[in-house]
Parts: sequence; C-alpha cells; structure tokens
Amino acid sequence: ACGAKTPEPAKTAGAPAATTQPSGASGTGGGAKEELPKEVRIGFQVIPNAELLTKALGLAEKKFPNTTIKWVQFDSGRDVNTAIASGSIDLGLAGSVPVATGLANKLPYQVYYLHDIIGDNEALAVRKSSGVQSVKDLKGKKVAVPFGSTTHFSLLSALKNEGVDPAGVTVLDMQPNDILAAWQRKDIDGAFVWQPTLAKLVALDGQIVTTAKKLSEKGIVTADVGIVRKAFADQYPAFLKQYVTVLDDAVKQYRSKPADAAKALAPILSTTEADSLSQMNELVWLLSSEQRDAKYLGAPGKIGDFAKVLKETGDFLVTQKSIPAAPDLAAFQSGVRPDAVQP
Amino acid sequence: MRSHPLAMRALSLIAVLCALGLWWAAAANEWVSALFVPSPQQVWAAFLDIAREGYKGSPLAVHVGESLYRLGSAFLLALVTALPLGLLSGRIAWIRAITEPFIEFYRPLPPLAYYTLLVLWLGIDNGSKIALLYLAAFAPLYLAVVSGVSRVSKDRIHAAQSLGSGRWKVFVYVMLPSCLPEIFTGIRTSLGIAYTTLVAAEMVAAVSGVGWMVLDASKFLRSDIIFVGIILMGLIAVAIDGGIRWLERRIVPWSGKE
Amino acid sequence: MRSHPLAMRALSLIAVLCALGLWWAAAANEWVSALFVPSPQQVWAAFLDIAREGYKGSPLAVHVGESLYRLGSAFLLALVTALPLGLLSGRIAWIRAITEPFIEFYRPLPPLAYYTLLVLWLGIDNGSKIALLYLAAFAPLYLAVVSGVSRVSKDRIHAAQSLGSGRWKVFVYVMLPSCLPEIFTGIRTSLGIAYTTLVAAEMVAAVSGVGWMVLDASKFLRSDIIFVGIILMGLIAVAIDGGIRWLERRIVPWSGKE
Amino acid sequence: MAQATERQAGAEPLAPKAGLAEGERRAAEQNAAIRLQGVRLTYANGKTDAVALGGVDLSIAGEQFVCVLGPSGCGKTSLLRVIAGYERVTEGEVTVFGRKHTAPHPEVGIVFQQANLFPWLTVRGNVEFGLKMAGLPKADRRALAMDHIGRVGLAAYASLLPHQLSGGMKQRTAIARTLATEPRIVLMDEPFAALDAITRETLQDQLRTIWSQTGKTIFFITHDVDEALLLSTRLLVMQGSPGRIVADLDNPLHAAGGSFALLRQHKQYAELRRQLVEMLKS
Amino acid sequence: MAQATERQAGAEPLAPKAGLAEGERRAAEQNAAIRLQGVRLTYANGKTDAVALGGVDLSIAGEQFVCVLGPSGCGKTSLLRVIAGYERVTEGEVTVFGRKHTAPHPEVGIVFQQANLFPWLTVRGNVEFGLKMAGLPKADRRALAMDHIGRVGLAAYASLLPHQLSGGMKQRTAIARTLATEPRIVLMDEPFAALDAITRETLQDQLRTIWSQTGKTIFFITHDVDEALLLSTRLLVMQGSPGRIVADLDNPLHAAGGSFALLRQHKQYAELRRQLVEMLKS
Ligand SMILES: Nc1ncnc2c1ncn2[C@@H]1O[C@H](COP(=O)(O)OP(=O)(O)OP(=O)(O)O)[C@@H](O)[C@H]1O
Ligand SMILES: Nc1ncnc2c1ncn2[C@@H]1O[C@H](COP(=O)(O)OP(=O)(O)OP(=O)(O)O)[C@@H](O)[C@H]1O
Ligand SMILES: C[N+](C)(C)CC(=O)O
Ligand SMILES: [Mg+2]
Ligand SMILES: [Mg+2]
Repeated sequence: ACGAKTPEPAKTAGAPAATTQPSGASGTGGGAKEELPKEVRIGFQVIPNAELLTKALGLAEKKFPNTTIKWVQFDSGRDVNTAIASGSIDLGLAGSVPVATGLANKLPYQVYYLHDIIGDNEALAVRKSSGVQSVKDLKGKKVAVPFGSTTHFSLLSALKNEGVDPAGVTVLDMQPNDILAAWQRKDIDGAFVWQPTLAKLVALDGQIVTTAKKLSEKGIVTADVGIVRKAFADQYPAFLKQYVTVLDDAVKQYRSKPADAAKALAPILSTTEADSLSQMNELVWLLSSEQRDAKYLGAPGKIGDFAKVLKETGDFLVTQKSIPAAPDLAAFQSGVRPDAVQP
Repeated sequence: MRSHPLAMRALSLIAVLCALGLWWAAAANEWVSALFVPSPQQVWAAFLDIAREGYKGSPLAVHVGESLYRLGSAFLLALVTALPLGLLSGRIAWIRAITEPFIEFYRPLPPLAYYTLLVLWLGIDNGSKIALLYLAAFAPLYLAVVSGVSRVSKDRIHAAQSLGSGRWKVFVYVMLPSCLPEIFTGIRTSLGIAYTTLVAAEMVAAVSGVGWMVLDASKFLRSDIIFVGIILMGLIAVAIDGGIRWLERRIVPWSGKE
Repeated sequence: MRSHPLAMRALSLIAVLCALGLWWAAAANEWVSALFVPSPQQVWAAFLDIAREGYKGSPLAVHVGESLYRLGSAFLLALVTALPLGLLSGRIAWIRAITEPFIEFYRPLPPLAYYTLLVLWLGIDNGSKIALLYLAAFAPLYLAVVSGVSRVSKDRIHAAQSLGSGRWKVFVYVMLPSCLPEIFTGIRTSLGIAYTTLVAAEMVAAVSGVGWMVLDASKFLRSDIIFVGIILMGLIAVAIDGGIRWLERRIVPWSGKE
Repeated sequence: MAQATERQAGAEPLAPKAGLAEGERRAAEQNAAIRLQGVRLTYANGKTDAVALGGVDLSIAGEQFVCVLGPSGCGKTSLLRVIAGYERVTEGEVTVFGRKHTAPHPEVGIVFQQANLFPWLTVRGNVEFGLKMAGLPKADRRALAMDHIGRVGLAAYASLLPHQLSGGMKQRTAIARTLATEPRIVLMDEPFAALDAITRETLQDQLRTIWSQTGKTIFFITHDVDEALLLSTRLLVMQGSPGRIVADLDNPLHAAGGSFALLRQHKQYAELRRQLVEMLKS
Repeated sequence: MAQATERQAGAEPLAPKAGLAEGERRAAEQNAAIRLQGVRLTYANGKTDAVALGGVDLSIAGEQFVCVLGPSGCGKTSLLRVIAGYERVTEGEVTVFGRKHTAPHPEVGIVFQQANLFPWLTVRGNVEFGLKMAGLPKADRRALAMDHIGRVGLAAYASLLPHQLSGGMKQRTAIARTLATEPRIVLMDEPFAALDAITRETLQDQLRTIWSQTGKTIFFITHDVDEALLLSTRLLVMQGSPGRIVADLDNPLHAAGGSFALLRQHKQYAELRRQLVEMLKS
C-alpha cells in the first residue's frame, strides 16, 4: 500500500491530505487550519505501558470518532523501523536502541513521547550457583542477551561502567525463549532479559544482579519511545497533540485505578491480573507534563537530555561496530520533537 | 508394495498413539521441563479454551482461515507462474538461461534475510506476507517442473510432433501430463516449504494467523498454546498433503507403470 | 534442447549484468530508499571492508566457514539417514506406515516453532543448529526418495530378483541407481531448504556465520552488509548447486533416455 | 561414400503400382517424396564415435512401398529416424517433398520399434491424439479413431490404458494412431514384429490396401524377408559399420498376389530370397 | 476350467532329449519343474476385470523345451509372468521344483518381451549383474560375461549403455544377461522378435545347443510357428478371453535336424503347421 520512496505528506497511508477535515479542537500548532487525518496507523508493541492501555480501553477511538485508528502489532523495533520507513505506519513504538539506530540512519521520524522508562522489567539475572554477585563477577561467564535490544545496550553499558572488558565475557545472541531453554540446561550463567522470561529465570534458581532501573540512575537510560513519521507530524500537529492527551489519560487512569488497568491488560499479556499489575509497575509511566522536564524531551528550542541518551546509545552502537558512524548531538536533537508534550 | 492398505493405516495409527503415550509419560514424569513440553491434558484444555474463546481477539477459525488464505493465495500464484515458466524453461534453452540465474540465486536465500525488503515494497498488509510465501513456494515447484521436463523422453515429444502438435500443443498435451508425477512431488514439497515459512511470514505486523499465534504465545512462554498451534498446523498440513496424494492417485494412475 | 551451451551461458551473463545495471540505476536515481537498497558501490565497499576487517570479531572466512560447516554436517547427516529410510519406506509398507505420519507431521512445521525445544535438548552450541538444519534437509530428501522409489518400474525390480538379488541387493544395486535422478532433485531441493533455514539456525547463540551476520546487520539497518551477506549466500549456493548438477550429469547420463 | 549399390532390373510391371522402370524412377527422383544426399550420422559413444550412417544417398518417389532389410544394429532405425526428422544429420541433407526436413512433421507419420504410446491416454485417446491436433471436431475424431481401432482388432479394448495392454496390443495401437492421421509418408520400424502370424497377416493386408488406395509413400523396416517380398515395391538392404545401403532393387514379386502362399509359388521367389539372405549374411 | 486340451501322440523319440512318451511324462509330472493348478489371473481394468488366465492346469517336466503360440493379447505373457513369480495368481497354485512359487527366484531366468535392461549399466554391466549377485569374483564374472556377450554378437559393443543400442542389440543383451546366470528354468517372451533372420538363426542354434547340453527347462513364447516347430519338444497353443491352453502337443519335428530347410522337408511339417495355424485362427 506504500511507495518505495520516503513517503511524501500526500502519500500518508490511506489518508490523502485532500480529504482531511477540520477539527474542533484548538491547538498551538501555529497553522490557520487544524486538520485531522481520516486514518491513522499506529504501530504498537505488547509492552505494559500507556499506549497498550489506550488501545485496550479504546480511548483513541473515543477521542477521534471521525478518524479510523488502525492498530498494527510489532514484535521488534527493527520491524517498526522498516514499517515507518516504508510509510506503512504513521506512529510507532520502539526501544531507544532501535530508535537511535534509526535516527543514526536518518530515518524520517521523530520522538514525540516517552511511553515508558524501562525499569525493573529488564534485569540481569544470574544463576545462584554461578557465584556472580555483581557485574564485575561476570568475567569469564556466559551471558545471553537478544542482540540489538535495549537489554543488549544495558548489559554492555553496565560492563563498561564497571570497567569490565567485554572481551572477557562471552556474550551470546539469543531470543528470550531460547534463553530460558539454555538456562534450564545450565548452558549459560546469566542473561539480561525482560518479562515474562525474567521471572521464570528468577524462579529457576536465579537472582537479579542489576536492573535497567538501577542503571538508569547511573545515566544508562533505556526507554520505549513513541515515534512519528516527520511528514505526518508536520501535516497533523493537532492530531499528535490530541493523541498525547489520550496517552496522558491512560497514564492517569493507571495511576488512579491500577487494578482496572491491570485487568484490561492481562489478556493481552497472556497472564493473570496480579502479574499484569506487577509488570506494569516495573515500568516508569510518565505524563507529558513530566516529559517536558529537561531530563527527558524538554521543549522546542531547548531539547531535553533524552537526545543525549540517544546520542550515547548511538555512540555505543558505533563502538559495537553495529553502525558505521553516529551523527552529532544536533542530529539527535532534531530527532526529538517535544511539541506534542507542551501544554 | 503388496500391502494391505487397511493394516498399514492401523499401523500408522498405532505408531501415532505410541508417540502420544510417550508424550504423556514424558509430561507425567517430568522427563522434560513442563515449561517447554506441557502435558497432553494441558494442551487439550488450551485447545478447548481457544476453540471456545478465540485467541487475542479473533476466533480460532479466523486464525486458521487467515493463514490458509495467505498460504492458498501464495500457492495458487506459485502454481500459475511456476508451472508455465518451468515447462518453458525446461524446453526452451534461452528462457531457462535468462530465468534460472535469478531463481537459483534467490532460492536459497533465507526469507528472514529479505523479508524486510518485501515489507518495504509491499507494505505490512497481506501483500508482503503472501509475497514471502509465494517466493518460498515458487522455487521448488519450478525446479521440479524443469527437472520433470528434462526427463521426458525426447521420442515422446517427437511422436507428438509427428502427430501434428505444434510447440504449444506439445506443452499442454504432452509435457504437462508427462511431468505430472514430478509436478505432484513439486507441489508437495513446495506447499511444505511455504508452510514452514508461515511463521516467518506472520512475524511482521500480524495479529492473526496460526503462525502468529504460535509466535505470540512463545513470547509469553505459553507452551500449551504453542503446542496447540503446532499440532493444528501439523494436522492441517497432513490433511492438505493427503488431499494432494489422493488427487495424484486419481490423476496419475499410470505413474510407475510406464 | 538443441542449444548452444556457450551462447546460453552468455545469455545468462547478460541477464545478470542487466539486473546489476538496473540495480545501479535504481540506486543512482533513488527509485528506492538508499536505506534499504544500497548502491552496488556501497555494497562493494562494505564487502571489501568485511573482507579486510571481518565482521564483529571474526574474519569473513570464518563466518562463511562456520555456516558451511553447519550446513555440510547437517546435509551429510540428512543424506545418510534420508536415503536409506526413503528407500526402505518406498519399498516396505510397514516401515513407511510407521515413519511417514511423523515426517508428514513435522515436515511443514516452521523451524522457528520448534527451535526452542532443540535448544532445550541439544544446548546452544552447534548441536541444535545442525539439528535444525538437519530436520529441514531431511524431509524433502526423504520425500523425493520415496517418490522416486514408488516410480521405479516393478518389472525392473522383478528382473533384478530373477537375477538373484535379495532384498538388500535390490536396494543397493537397483533402487538406488534407479532413483538417482529423483535423488538429485531431492538433494538440490533439500540443500536449498537447509540453506534457507540457515538464518533461523544462526539466530540462537551464534556470533558467527553468514546467516547471523545478515540477521545482526538487519537489526541495525546495515543494508549494505545485509546485501553483502545475501549475495555471498546466493553465490555460494549457486556454486554448490552447480557442483551438484555437474555431478548429476556425470553420474546419471542416461536420465531422460530410458 | 563407398556405397556398393547393386541395381537389378525390375520385373515387368504387373500392376499399376508395381516397381517403376529405371527411366520412370529417374523422373520421379526430380520431385521425390523423400530424398537423402550424402547423409552421415554419428553418435558420440564415449571415446569412439559410432557411425550409424556413413554417407547415404537415397531417393524415394511418392507411392513407393520401400522395405528395408539388414542385420541387427546396421542402422535401419537410424535411417528411419533421420527421415522422420528425429535426428540431426552430421553431414548431408534430407528433403521431404522438396522441402528441407530437420524436424518431425505431421506429413511424415511414424510407428516406432517400441510402441511409445502416451501412458496417460487410453487406446482411444492415443489414436485420437493426432486427430485432435489436426483440429477435428470431437464426434468425427471419435468415429474415425474407433474405425481405426476396429481395424487393428482392439475395439473391445478402446478404454484401456497402455500399461493394461499386451505387447502386441500396444504395437497395434501405435499403428492405428499413426494411420488415423493419414500422413502422406508412413515410416514403420518393425511394426509387426510383436504380432502373431494371423494378426500380422490381417494387418499386412490392410497396409497393402491402404497403400494401393491412397498412394502413400511407405518406408517399412522389417527383418522378415518374406514380409519384405510380399509388401514392397522396392527393397533396400543395409549393412552396418558404417551403416550403408548395399542393395537397392525393385521387387518383381510385388504383384504376385498378396498372400504368402501365392508368393512362394512365384517363379522368382526362391532365387530372390536366396539372394537377399546372402546379402544379409555378408 | 473348460479346457479343450488336445493331445497328440508324440513321434518316436529320435534323440535323447526329444518328446517324452505319455507314460514317462506322467512320471515326470510327479516332480515336474513347473506345475500350475487351476491358475486364474484377473487384472482390475476399471469397471470390468480382464480375465487374463481362466483356470490353467499345466505341468512341465525338467528338460522340456516348451513353445507357446497364441494370438496377440491371449495371455501368453501373463502365463509367463505367473510362472516367473511376477504376478500373484487370483486363484490356484504355482509350484517350481515342488516348492510353492510366489516371487521371482534366480533359478527361474526370464527374458522380457521388451528388453528391460538396467539403463545405468553398460552391456557388460548388465550381463555381469546376475553373476555379481551370485557372488562370482570379478575376474570370473568378467570373463563369463564377455563370453556370453560374444555369443550374441555384441563383443564390440560391451561398453555401450542401453540407450546407445539398437532394438535388436538390447534384446540380445537381455538374452545374454539371463543365460549368463545359468538358471535351471528359462522363460523367454518372444526373445527373437526384434532380430533379423540371420542373427535369429544363430541364436536359435545356440539356444538349442545350450538346452541339449545343460538340460534346462525352457518356456518360450513366440508367434513364429516355424520357430516353435524348430525348437520345441512340446507345443502349447493358447486362446484368449479368458486366456487358456487350447492345445498341448508333443512336437514330432523336434529332432528333424535343426535348420528350417531340414524342417520343411519333414513329412509331418506341412500338416502340423496347417493344424497349428488353424488352431490359432479359431
Ligand atoms: N497390467 C495389466 N493390467 C490390466 N490388464 C492387463 C495387464 N496386462 C495384460 N492385461 C490384459 O491381459 C490380457 C492378456 O495379456 P498378455 O500380455 O498376457 O497377452 P499376450 O498373449 O502376451 O499378447 P502379445 O502377444 O500381444 O504380447 C490382455 O487382454 C491385456 O489387455
Ligand atoms: N542413441 C544412440 N547413441 C549412441 N549410439 C547409438 C544410438 N542409437 C543407435 N546407436 C548405434 O547406432 C548403430 C545403429 O543402430 P540402429 O538402431 O540404427 O540399428 P538397427 O538397424 O535399427 O538395428 P535393430 O534391427 O537391432 O533395431 C548401432 O551400432 C547402435 O549401437
Ligand atoms: C525489549 N523491548 C521490546 C522492550 C525493547 C526492544 O526490543 O529493544
Ligand atoms: Mg532398429
Ligand atoms: Mg506378450
């Protein structure tokens, strides 16, 4: 349904600009007319955050009765990158690592929202019997991690932070399922992985050494990030802004009635309500008002530190030879679009 | 060859029952971790649940239907392209010279390696999924047809020409029936391969399909659902394959008796 | 059929050059996003770089060697098991009755659906990777052999028996050579399929192999490296396939002339 | 091209279609039905090449019934295949009705040494095949096919598949298949070899009738000297290594009457037969 | 089992192996080489079944040379296949040397109507095949094979593959292949049909010699009445629908001398031939 080239505004998936309609909402977007698209395609992932709750509760559909919302599920940031580059989706969600990769490769999108800051749901678990107590003890051990994911970044950053030579650790590329299987066989000593696999590892003679939350306190931040196709954002600033208010509503609902939120997400997460709640709690959900902070997205003209996080992630990827080069900070700063989180 | 079809059916059944028994025993005695190999009872319960409630928003029939639709369209497309192209390539050297390098080249490429490009060109809807399955199904079918054609005795073609068949009639009335046994083998292989590509095809931007179901369940370590999906896929495949073999027996009764 | 092999070679070459030209033009004119389809120059540069520096810790030769080793072991294993089992199944009804349900069942299953079980049983080293490739290669070969056997004329077997061949000698001296053309088709299909499974196989706990290289590069949008990997895999596959076809022509010169 | 062609003057023409006099033959050669000039055919048999035909010159006028005799492996089938357009000659040229001939053509019908039927078609399907190719409407082709099937005595077996037939029945189907399309030239490679004496006689009779009524050119390989003497207007004898025509003679017995009994009573029979057998031996 | 078996008293035995007298034959039947009792064979041909053999009783003593005549499609090949163990009888029983016989056995050699060679083996490879199966050492089997290949006149072609042979050469290879293993019973289905008269005579001679020297049982299908009269000690005539033996007679001409010329001079020749042809016609 999409052109092979970088999409132009008029080629927005299924929504020609000519057929847009005026919206009643007021905005600060700066244009004389405020338009809403006829159709929006949102790429989401099954991560217990505000966007998933928005989808589960149908909040966006309520907010935009005249817009068709198409939810498209993805399993990895890599596919979101591809989809957004092919113009197949307008909004997407990906980890900070794939997003840094995308921006370093000049994919035409921008970060408009932080769906969650990764907290205790991603952690480094080691087998109790391995004798590993801290990151330093990993020397000479086998640790598994899905390459290219947020945990890959977290693990290697943690090693660097503790001054451990990554060459002294055997880092294996595995998907969570296979990590669990290898763990059972005692083929690996540790793994940096997310839920629900993490809980299984801990249950099977595992212990947590460090978590993404602890790392984030040391400046090694990972997050699940909302991205928007630049052309789409330029054309429909009002939609973006209103969608952020919807996401905020979801955050508020979660904060006020966590049990209801957990109940709504449990079937999507294929788990129980209690477990769903604890998974939600492991992530840090932020309101747009909080994201305006200089620590995160900041404001137009005064981009927040999240651009630095992306830049550091990009630099890290360069050291990993995953990407040939990372652009300078300014490039990452222009990849952040704090407009929508402004009041 | 001198066998009693019924007795053989029974033997197959016994073998399958034995395997089920083994599975049951393995699960009951925890020979393998229950995390990965659920008990037959669990799988049955999961099946009943999915059959009743559906899986993540769609009834089971929709998942199966979606997968079969993708598979079916891709396979039909492969059939109507690989068959004529294979027949032509087998017979006309220059067509083969032009097509074969590309087919030989893409054929062994892992779908995972080029799926991204397909998504880029065809988007995230059924288009790219069907294209992936199509590419998987095309090559083995083409290969089988070409190899079938090259094994048709030249004198049979000569005979047809002597009886007045022009180039095209030779294809339709002689090559095609002569290659039918090979074509059937090709169809079976090709469907099998397309089938194995199903999970990969439903990996990107899908929320339906049996392949997606298995994939999604595996993310949440729901091995009972994984098993339901796998068994379902296996049974459907066996049914399809059985149908094709039945067709083969009906259409090519002379096979092996020439 | 009456073709000039050299002219056909040239034609193939021209076709490939045309395709290369098209690619170059597409990249130069940005018909497709450069992000996903790099220019031939970029790919060449990436190739030179990898050839000189290696990719993520291992020289290119090691990546290729590792992949070929896994592929080769798996294929050899498939050959020495599928061949006898296929011959036996084709001829002895009860063996077929017992084996076929399982093969028919697992054959269409996507490797991604059961890879975790293999890891569980065989660990994260080459064992599970080779097993995955083996399973992929086994089924099509087995199927081809069975279908070949069932197409051997009964009177040929009778003739051998009349000349004193016992059951086993019939296999070795009659069934095997009779099925050689089918076996070769099977080998080609089977190697092709194993090859397409390579990326999946190198998805787990690998830090080497061409498949892994492509997979890893795809995570970071390194389309130049993806292309290097794909082209490399394609070329190696074409070379292997060419070798097998050469062998076939040498070993089965009577094919199509019976 | 050392070709020991031995020509004998034919007997007086006893029937309109009997052997042509030398002069008439030359005239016929001008627009011969089949004409071979310096035809060589070699097969690449591993290291040494087999010279199946070593420079054959041959001209067959329309309405001739040519029988070819020769020891096994001498190149009879190879010659027939060259005429049929199945083999590309290594050297020389083949023309059919004046046109250069390099590929099979429906004007040149062929009955193989081994029946070579289409295994997926019934007897009727096989016989109908050529008619279908010619575009005959269904009803007509069915009637015509059944007629030809009846003539070879297979009416009761029309719906059987080739693998359900006996050797002779296959061969008869092949004969019906070729004759049904009424080609102007019919090439037959030991067509009656697999048949019992009675069936054989019936079919010989029919072939003679067809030939005399339609004026086809028939090129007929046989190893049965009597059969050759009974049917042919002209006899070719071949020898192998390399394959060549060593004798080319008119058949004076052609008009002897049409049965073996009458044939054997002919005054020239014994002598001619002895000569032929002699030639085959050498 | 309405079997119109017609028995004629054999001529006086002129040579040790010639036709057995009635009494002797009965004795021989006690431990016959081949014995069929009430054998029926039906093929499932779509809707109606073809009764290829409708209740055949037959007993062949060792050292008999049996020739089978019958019109095309009457069931000759079917009978041979049953004796070879290639077809399972629908009813009745086959015994060979007193043992029940249901599968091919190396004691029962067979030459097919169509050569049925192994296409991947050369002429020599094909002829060596049976010897290899019997476990003969390489040198011996090569020598033996070359000997048999020479006898059928193919010494110069030993290293060709079947598809490089002419029709008659294939057939000769098949004959050599079967005779090389020296089976006690040899079944031959029109083995000489594809051969020219000269080659044919040579091979007929050889077969007679082999038979008289080794005392094999030979079961030989042919449609050539003269050939049958020349070779056999016993003649069977079959008719079809359903396939059955309509005549079973000793051949008084067997010892006539071993050439067609001598054969035709025998006083009983003309009468016997006429009788046989008559039987074939009905
Ligand atoms: N495989 C088969 N399936 C069905 N019917 C068959 C099969 N083989 C033979 N028949 C039928 O059985 C009958 C006898 O066939 P058989 O081959 O024994 O004849 P035959 O006497 O050898 O004839 P010929 O001299 O032509 O070889 C024929 O009517 C034929 O149609
Ligand atoms: N396809 C082939 N490849 C190689 N050699 C061949 C091929 N066909 C025939 N020959 C050789 O050519 C020679 C002539 O064969 P051809 O078939 O013409 O003989 P023929 O006269 O028809 O013999 P027959 O009476 O036995 O059928 C033989 O020596 C044979 O070995
Ligand atoms: C593991 N997450 C899905 C949360 C992010 C990623 O794929 O990197
Ligand atoms: Mg011939
Ligand atoms: Mg027969």
